Amino acid sequence: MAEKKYNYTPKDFKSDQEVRWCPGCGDHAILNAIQKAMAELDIAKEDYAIISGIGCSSRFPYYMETYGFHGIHGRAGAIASGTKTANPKLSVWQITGDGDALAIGGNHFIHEIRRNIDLNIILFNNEIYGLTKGQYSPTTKYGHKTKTSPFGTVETPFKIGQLAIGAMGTFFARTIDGYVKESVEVYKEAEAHRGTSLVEVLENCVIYNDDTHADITAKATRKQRQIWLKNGEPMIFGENDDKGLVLNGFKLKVVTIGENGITKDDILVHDSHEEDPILHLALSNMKYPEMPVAFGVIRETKKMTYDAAVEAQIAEVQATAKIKNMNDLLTSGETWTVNN
Amino acid sequence: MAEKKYNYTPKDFKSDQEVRWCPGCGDHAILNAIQKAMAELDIAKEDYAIISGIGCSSRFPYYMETYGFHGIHGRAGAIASGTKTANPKLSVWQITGDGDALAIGGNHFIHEIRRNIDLNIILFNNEIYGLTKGQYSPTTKYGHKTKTSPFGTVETPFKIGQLAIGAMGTFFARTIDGYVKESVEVYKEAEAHRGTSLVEVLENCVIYNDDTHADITAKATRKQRQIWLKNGEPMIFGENDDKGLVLNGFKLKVVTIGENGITKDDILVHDSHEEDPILHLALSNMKYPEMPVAFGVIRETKKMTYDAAVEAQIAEVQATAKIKNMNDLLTSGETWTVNN
Amino acid sequence: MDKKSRIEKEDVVIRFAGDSGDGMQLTGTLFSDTSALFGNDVATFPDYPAEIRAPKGTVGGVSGFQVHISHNKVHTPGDYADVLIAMNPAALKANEIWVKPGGTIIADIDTFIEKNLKKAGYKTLDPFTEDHLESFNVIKAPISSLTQETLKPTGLDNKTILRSKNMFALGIVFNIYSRPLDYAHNFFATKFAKKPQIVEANDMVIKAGFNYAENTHALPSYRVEPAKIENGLYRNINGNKATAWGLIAAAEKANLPLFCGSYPITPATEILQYLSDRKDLGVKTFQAEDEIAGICTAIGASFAGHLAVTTTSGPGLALKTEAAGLAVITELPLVIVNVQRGGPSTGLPTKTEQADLMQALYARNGESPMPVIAASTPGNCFDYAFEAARIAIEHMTPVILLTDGFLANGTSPMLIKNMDTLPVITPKIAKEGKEYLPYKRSDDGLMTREWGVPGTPGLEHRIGGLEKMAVTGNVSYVPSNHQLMTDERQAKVEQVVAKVPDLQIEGNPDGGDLLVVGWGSTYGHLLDTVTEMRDEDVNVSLAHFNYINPLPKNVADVFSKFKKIVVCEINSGQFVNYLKINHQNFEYNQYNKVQGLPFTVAELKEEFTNILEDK
Amino acid sequence: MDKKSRIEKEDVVIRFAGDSGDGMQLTGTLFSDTSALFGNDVATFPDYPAEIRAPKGTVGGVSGFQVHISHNKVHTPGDYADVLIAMNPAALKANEIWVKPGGTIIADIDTFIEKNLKKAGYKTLDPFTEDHLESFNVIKAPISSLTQETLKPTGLDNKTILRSKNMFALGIVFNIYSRPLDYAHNFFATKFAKKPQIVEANDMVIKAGFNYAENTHALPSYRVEPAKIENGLYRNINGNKATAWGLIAAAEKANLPLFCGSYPITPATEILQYLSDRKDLGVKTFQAEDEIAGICTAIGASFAGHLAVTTTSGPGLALKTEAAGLAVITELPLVIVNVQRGGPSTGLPTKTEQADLMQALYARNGESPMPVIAASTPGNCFDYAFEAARIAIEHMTPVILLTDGFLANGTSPMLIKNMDTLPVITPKIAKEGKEYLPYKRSDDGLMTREWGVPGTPGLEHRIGGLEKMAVTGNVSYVPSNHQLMTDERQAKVEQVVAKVPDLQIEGNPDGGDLLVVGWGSTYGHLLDTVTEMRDEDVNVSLAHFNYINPLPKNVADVFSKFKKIVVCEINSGQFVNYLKINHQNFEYNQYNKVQGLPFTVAELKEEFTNILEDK
Ligand SMILES: Cc1ncc(C[n+]2csc(CCOP(=O)(O)OP(=O)(O)O)c2C)c(N)n1
Ligand SMILES: Cc1ncc(C[n+]2csc(CCOP(=O)(O)OP(=O)(O)O)c2C)c(N)n1
Ligand code: SF4
Ligand code: SF4
Ligand SMILES: [Mg+2]
Ligand SMILES: [Mg+2]
Repeated sequence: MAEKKYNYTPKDFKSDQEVRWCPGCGDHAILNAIQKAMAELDIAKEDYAIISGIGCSSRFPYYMETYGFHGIHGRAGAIASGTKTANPKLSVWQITGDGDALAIGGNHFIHEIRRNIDLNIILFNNEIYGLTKGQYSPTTKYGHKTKTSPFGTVETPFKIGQLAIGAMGTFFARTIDGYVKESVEVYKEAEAHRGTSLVEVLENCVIYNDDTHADITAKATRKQRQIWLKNGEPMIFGENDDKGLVLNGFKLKVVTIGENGITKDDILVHDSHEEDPILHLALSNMKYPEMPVAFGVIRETKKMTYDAAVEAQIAEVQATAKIKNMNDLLTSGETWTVNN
Repeated sequence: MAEKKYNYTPKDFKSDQEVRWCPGCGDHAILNAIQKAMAELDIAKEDYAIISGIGCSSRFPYYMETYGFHGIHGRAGAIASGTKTANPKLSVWQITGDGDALAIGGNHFIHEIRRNIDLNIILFNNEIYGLTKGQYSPTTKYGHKTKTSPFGTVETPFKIGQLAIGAMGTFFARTIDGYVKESVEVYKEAEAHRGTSLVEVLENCVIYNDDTHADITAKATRKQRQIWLKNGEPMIFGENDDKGLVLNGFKLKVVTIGENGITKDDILVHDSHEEDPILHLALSNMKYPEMPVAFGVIRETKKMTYDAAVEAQIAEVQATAKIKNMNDLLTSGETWTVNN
Repeated sequence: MDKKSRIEKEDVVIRFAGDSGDGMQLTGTLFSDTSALFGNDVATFPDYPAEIRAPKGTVGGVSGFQVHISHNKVHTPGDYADVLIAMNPAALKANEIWVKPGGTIIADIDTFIEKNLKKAGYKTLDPFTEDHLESFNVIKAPISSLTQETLKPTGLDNKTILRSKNMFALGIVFNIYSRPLDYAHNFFATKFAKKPQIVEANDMVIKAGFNYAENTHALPSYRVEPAKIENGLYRNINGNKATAWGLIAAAEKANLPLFCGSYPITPATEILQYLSDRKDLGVKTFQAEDEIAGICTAIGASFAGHLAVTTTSGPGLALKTEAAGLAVITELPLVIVNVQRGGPSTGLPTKTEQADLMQALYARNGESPMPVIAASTPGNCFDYAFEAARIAIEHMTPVILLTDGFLANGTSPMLIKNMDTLPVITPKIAKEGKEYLPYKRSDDGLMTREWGVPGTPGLEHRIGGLEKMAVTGNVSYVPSNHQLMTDERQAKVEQVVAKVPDLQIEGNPDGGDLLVVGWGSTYGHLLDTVTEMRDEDVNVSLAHFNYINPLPKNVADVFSKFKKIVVCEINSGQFVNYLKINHQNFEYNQYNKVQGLPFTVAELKEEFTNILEDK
Repeated sequence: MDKKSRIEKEDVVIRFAGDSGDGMQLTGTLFSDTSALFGNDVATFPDYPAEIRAPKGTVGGVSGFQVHISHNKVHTPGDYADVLIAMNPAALKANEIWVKPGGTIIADIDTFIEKNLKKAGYKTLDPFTEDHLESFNVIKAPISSLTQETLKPTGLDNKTILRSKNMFALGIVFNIYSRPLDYAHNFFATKFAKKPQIVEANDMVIKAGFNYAENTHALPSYRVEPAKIENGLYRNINGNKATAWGLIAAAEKANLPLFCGSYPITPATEILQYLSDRKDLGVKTFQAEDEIAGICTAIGASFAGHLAVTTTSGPGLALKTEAAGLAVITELPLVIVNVQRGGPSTGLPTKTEQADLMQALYARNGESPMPVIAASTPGNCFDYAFEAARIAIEHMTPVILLTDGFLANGTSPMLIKNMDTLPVITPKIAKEGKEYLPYKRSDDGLMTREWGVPGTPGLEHRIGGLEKMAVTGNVSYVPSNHQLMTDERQAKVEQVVAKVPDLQIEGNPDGGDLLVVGWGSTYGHLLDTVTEMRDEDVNVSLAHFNYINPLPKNVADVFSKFKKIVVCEINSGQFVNYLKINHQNFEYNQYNKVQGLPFTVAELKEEFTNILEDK
């Protein structure tokens, strides 16, 4: 591995602003993990632009000693798209919540993904509107009682991975707020991917939606309920690494290695680079208790990014263009001289 | 079959307003087909509300002798959601274009589908902004030259079915403007479905994007390039009805009946009611020339609709509620009397 | 209770302040509800940080709740507090400037340790000396330790115990103002019906606080006599709830179902919440994906024949303006509630401001007139929400109702009117069987079109955002028709004036030296100031506006009776500009403040005195 | 060509009208470009239906294109036409009222058959008698049949042949005004380089039309002498292209890359299109998913250090107002171009109007001031787009540039300035190595903050929509800071006035009986009216505004010199209201028109005469 250019520590990415999230909020751990990831990534500090919308999660940029933009509610994706398209040299991170990205920001979300702009979207999914004190969001579980659904919601929530794939996504990963070590790897892979990298972080809002992910995230049962996918490796999980996934027609099925003659070789090997989104959709949709929930990088496919394509097209046109400046343009085509 | 209550003819659904689309525009045929479908459906004329945004396609309500609302650009979905939630007895049709629904209206589009509001969305997909005279839309083919992409677009288009499935869609169908007979059936099934029924109509804009679908829609080659799916029937197509679809691992494959020992029984039978969206996604994504393009009702699954759930919840609360009117509410809880 | 002499006081302002986690909002609410039940007139002003839980112990994390009680009518939560309860050093730091000279400060002295003092920004260990609080009546109460002491026998864990120290403070204040303890007891008994241990603990702590105060001669003791207000049944209500309920009342009186399409936003969110609670009354709430969908679903519901409402705050209103124009041209009834907050942009989301007036009046493309009205007390949010709905329905138009953070979160007692006493609202719904011309205007002078509701046989018709031909409603590009329709839409809004009550003068109806002009939530402060000054024989009166567009008929008449006019607003001068447009021929002084805070009577008095003395 | 005598005319207005499919826009453009190259001053006004192809043969489907040519300076496309070319009965029906008394009507008589006459709404078979057109010089030309005749030898199919009948009409007009045929020939030769047959056919038809006119003594013949305009190099340009190019020019002079985030909307779409064409100059265009993304991507690009622009029309501006407020509080440079059209709501999308002025000034939540300027001719859209960018960059603020449908689609010759003669624009970019305080204001009196561009080491900082602490830019809820920042944002915008030129009086600078006041695109009509009236010795002058916020310094000075003032606008009186706010002490008359059409000189003259005569 090449020598690193920068010797950052996570502290280099801490701003002087007081962190104002509730004690115990999952956002603290995500902040740590991203600061760690950035210290490990070899990118100059001044080349990061961290852009958010509005929400508890969206206060994130204030705590980072980088360029930061705390935007308006739902528009982080559009602002970030503009920043990255203007200057593709920047490493642009969009920090957003389930309300910010998927309710008011839904349109920018699907379009930035469709365009495959080279952004890292970190979506803090606490399944609630935190900042406005506890209304349901587009990811709140059906039937859940919140301040605006006193008798339970009657809305099907989005599945974030499914929506991203629906929007032609090239990168989807999932992680957990408090899983700092695993998260650091995921964030680094998100940055490495050229295109829109979407990371869903299961985040706990201790105040308004405590333990909404606890069934899945609890460390005690993680081995049974989580499967951490790695490209090129078999999809194995379980307390004793003895469970695996296999194909059963068009569906995925859990099997036990050692039972019914199943060996490790029968287990599906994760191919995050497969272009066809079908299997990635099936993986990202797996849900507890029938199946383990998938974590890590589920999809990562190569495609030209929008920002690079824009620059390439300009370069191509300019290579043969006759008009080099405004004087050329003004005097091009039909003109005439008045000489009284 | 029960006797019909209404004896409408398509003419009953024609308003007195002059139809102002370009001669040759695909919209004319869609208008005919919908008027036909409505004449066949047994719904009182006054119970239709046709709601559109802005675009050539969105002028549709003016030509219909029903209640109609020509909204603002992109907002047809939200207006229609309000109308239907307010009065679930109405048959609400949202008429929209690829720009109206998927560009500016993208957020309402994914959310109405997620909520599964009982609407019929007819999306006229001409892969262009017609009314504003020819700029690319979110469905325009990559690289296509338009007024705003003089050197070709650098944006991946949406696949409409994939986006709808991404948004938790319960109904997706595809048809072709000029295929009136087939379209009538599709529209009737869309109306019959309880939930958000999305119909993508391949529409030809003769002026700004002529023949964009011609490869697929031409009647001469339809047998080879189109597969019309019917629930419960094998997926067969081809000039001599001798081609079929089979599963090949996680992928679909075209086979020839009679070759390599393949019989009709080997061909996949279409199950539009399957809840798992995986196969429907594969079907809706099939593209010419590798595969035939799927038409008809690709997905139709049962789920509670939002509008019905809202009414049910109100009924449930009211059944045991102590507060029956405003006087009850005003005098409930802590009050006190001043009696000077 | 009769050990000490009671000072009879007309008016008391109490401010509870502590960390966001200290439960100050609950403490204040319990005190104000108890006082209201006791018969006082009450106004409250919660003042909490934008963060859900700002960092413990810092000034940024302080949450405050001010209560004003009186046996007279109360119009404001009060400028300055008679008593401040400071649960920690940060609460003292943030609030010491809000205590009246000579007022009482009760501090939980257990929390005044070095770490906390530093966090609060004090430089020494003696904040009282450091900040020159000698002139105040400072009571250093060991609230935390006494709470711990009190609950030790219960065996509760320390965290739970400390969580109830606010009840100790409440007990102290109950004692000072001779309040009964039963309301608070009942509250906990209901809330923790299944946890009798908690109920008992709270009772114990409140009583301990009460007793501590009783036993401590350092404490003053007041009794505020029940207020001399109009006879009738009352309830305490905040502006957001009053708004929600006013809308439901209007729907009932119009015999229409109520639909609210909305997206949460501070400080308007609660209106949506209060409406969501009312499934029992058949209210349909649609929590939309964004503000645009909020208003558009409401427009769709209005098309379907419902009383449709959308609720929001400044940035949300900005997002709704395109669709608001659609409601204007389709001439559908719609109530748009805008709870103003500090701007521009995200601005100061939890603070109050009146800076969306121009936005409400003019923020639409094209010539797009719309009635605008404003509530002026938490309680009358009910009346003006009702009135907004009445205008929308009877005049077939979208209407903007302006309230603000100060009204939304503040409370005042509301006289409960029996629904029979409220006016009936008559929707202009087209009937089956007659020819229906969607844009034919009524001949009752109001120029309204009829509402043709989907589902009604024979009224099938099309509406939309393109210019409409008069009468038929068909799309029309005819130039003279565009002029006609533009003029008619304007005239229709002007007709709303028919039922707009005349502008009232509070003070001297015959005129005088100075007319104070205000609108919306500044009413209480302006009235108190004018009343105080009149008591001092200054010839000043108040004309307060609730109807903004159209303005009442008699404005020029009222204005012309006064030598000077001063327009006071919590913005940089929006209403005064609007008055210049509509009543150009008067000279206006103005007093403006943009600090995220309401006026104070003191500053207003000073300003008015200056104007009268031509300074 | 010398067979007939030529009438020397100062001024001619020609109107081409036909079905949408008849190619009238092309015909008109070819005529106006030929005339411009010939040395005339030219102004054009396309007038097409909202539908892409409205039903053939109906009045709703008529597409018109008016050209005004003169050897003097031309300020308007003219009120009424000297010559009308009517390709079918509907074109006649729609346009007969626009022909000057005694003017010439050239009708393609082949199309005047029963079916078409009925479709056009005529009741008889003789429209000329039916509509009393006897006083006109009506020329019934068999244009269709002669075109068919001409092209018969080519073997082209009939549909293709008939498609070129507009060229026959063009040939007729070329003859009347003695235009050379080579420009049109070159145009087709380039366009159909690979289809020589088509080029030849067009040539044949134009010549046939030319000859038909030559041989028909019924036709008048005019020659318009080249205009006496300023020496220099010229090109014909419409307002949208001029706007686009002005922005590119500003980017070049500021040495910044140009970024445009936009969503198509009539009549602004072309600006985005013209910018998309300019990849050669490195322009980045982002066709966004909606208007909100349009402005937000632009804000993101501005954050990244680009000259950022967003372009739209009324309803689109309504959608951008929330984000516009973000640009205000973050104090980032941004140009918002709003091409006004008829409202409210979708309104009359292809028609012109000036009714977004209040929207531009006030449509944001909170106190959110922003400079607003307006172009007044198609050509000076270049200058004001440049100026908008200059203000945005030098004053670190979003700026709104107002144009409208009339300017956007109309053309006028533009004197081409060498780029060296344009002022350099100096962005206030913070430098590496110095301490960077994002909200420290400049000490050059302009109160700007410095632009800290991502990618620059050491300037890392955070901005956003919450209120900012002065100097540091940290989030602040401090009340007095909110007042300070509110005042500073206002003061910063007021500082723009430093470089705003004084308001000019066209007419008598010393004053007079009547001052006509206008803003934006009404300039040409107002100037022509004032000039004509002055020629008739009426003491009237014009003061036309391009700078709206802030207003020029000398407004009161100018206004006070005149006995009367009349403010003329294509809306219901928005600028006059704004003047009342800012210059309350003048009495204003007003003349307003909301018909989707520009003023006519005739109506203005009548109105001004009435005001002068106190009618
Ligand atoms: C235009 C606008 N609408 C609404 C709001 C109010 N608002 C602020 S944050 C938020 C939701 C936040 O939810 P999410 O994005 O999930 O963030 P969280 O607080 O849960 O991290 C809402 C509704 C706003 N600030 N601006
Ligand atoms: C708020 C707003 N933005 C933009 C427009 C301009 N506009 C009208 S229709 C349209 C696109 C239409 O495309 P599509 O929905 O595909 O309809 P089509 O004309 O192709 O049927 C646009 C951009 C508008 N009317 N309103
Ligand atoms: S409210 Fe929830 S999401 Fe917001 S800071 Fe507190 S714990 Fe975190
Ligand atoms: S422009 Fe295209 S979509 Fe629009 S009416 Fe014409 S053919 Fe149809
Ligand atoms: Mg959230
Ligand atoms: Mg389209």
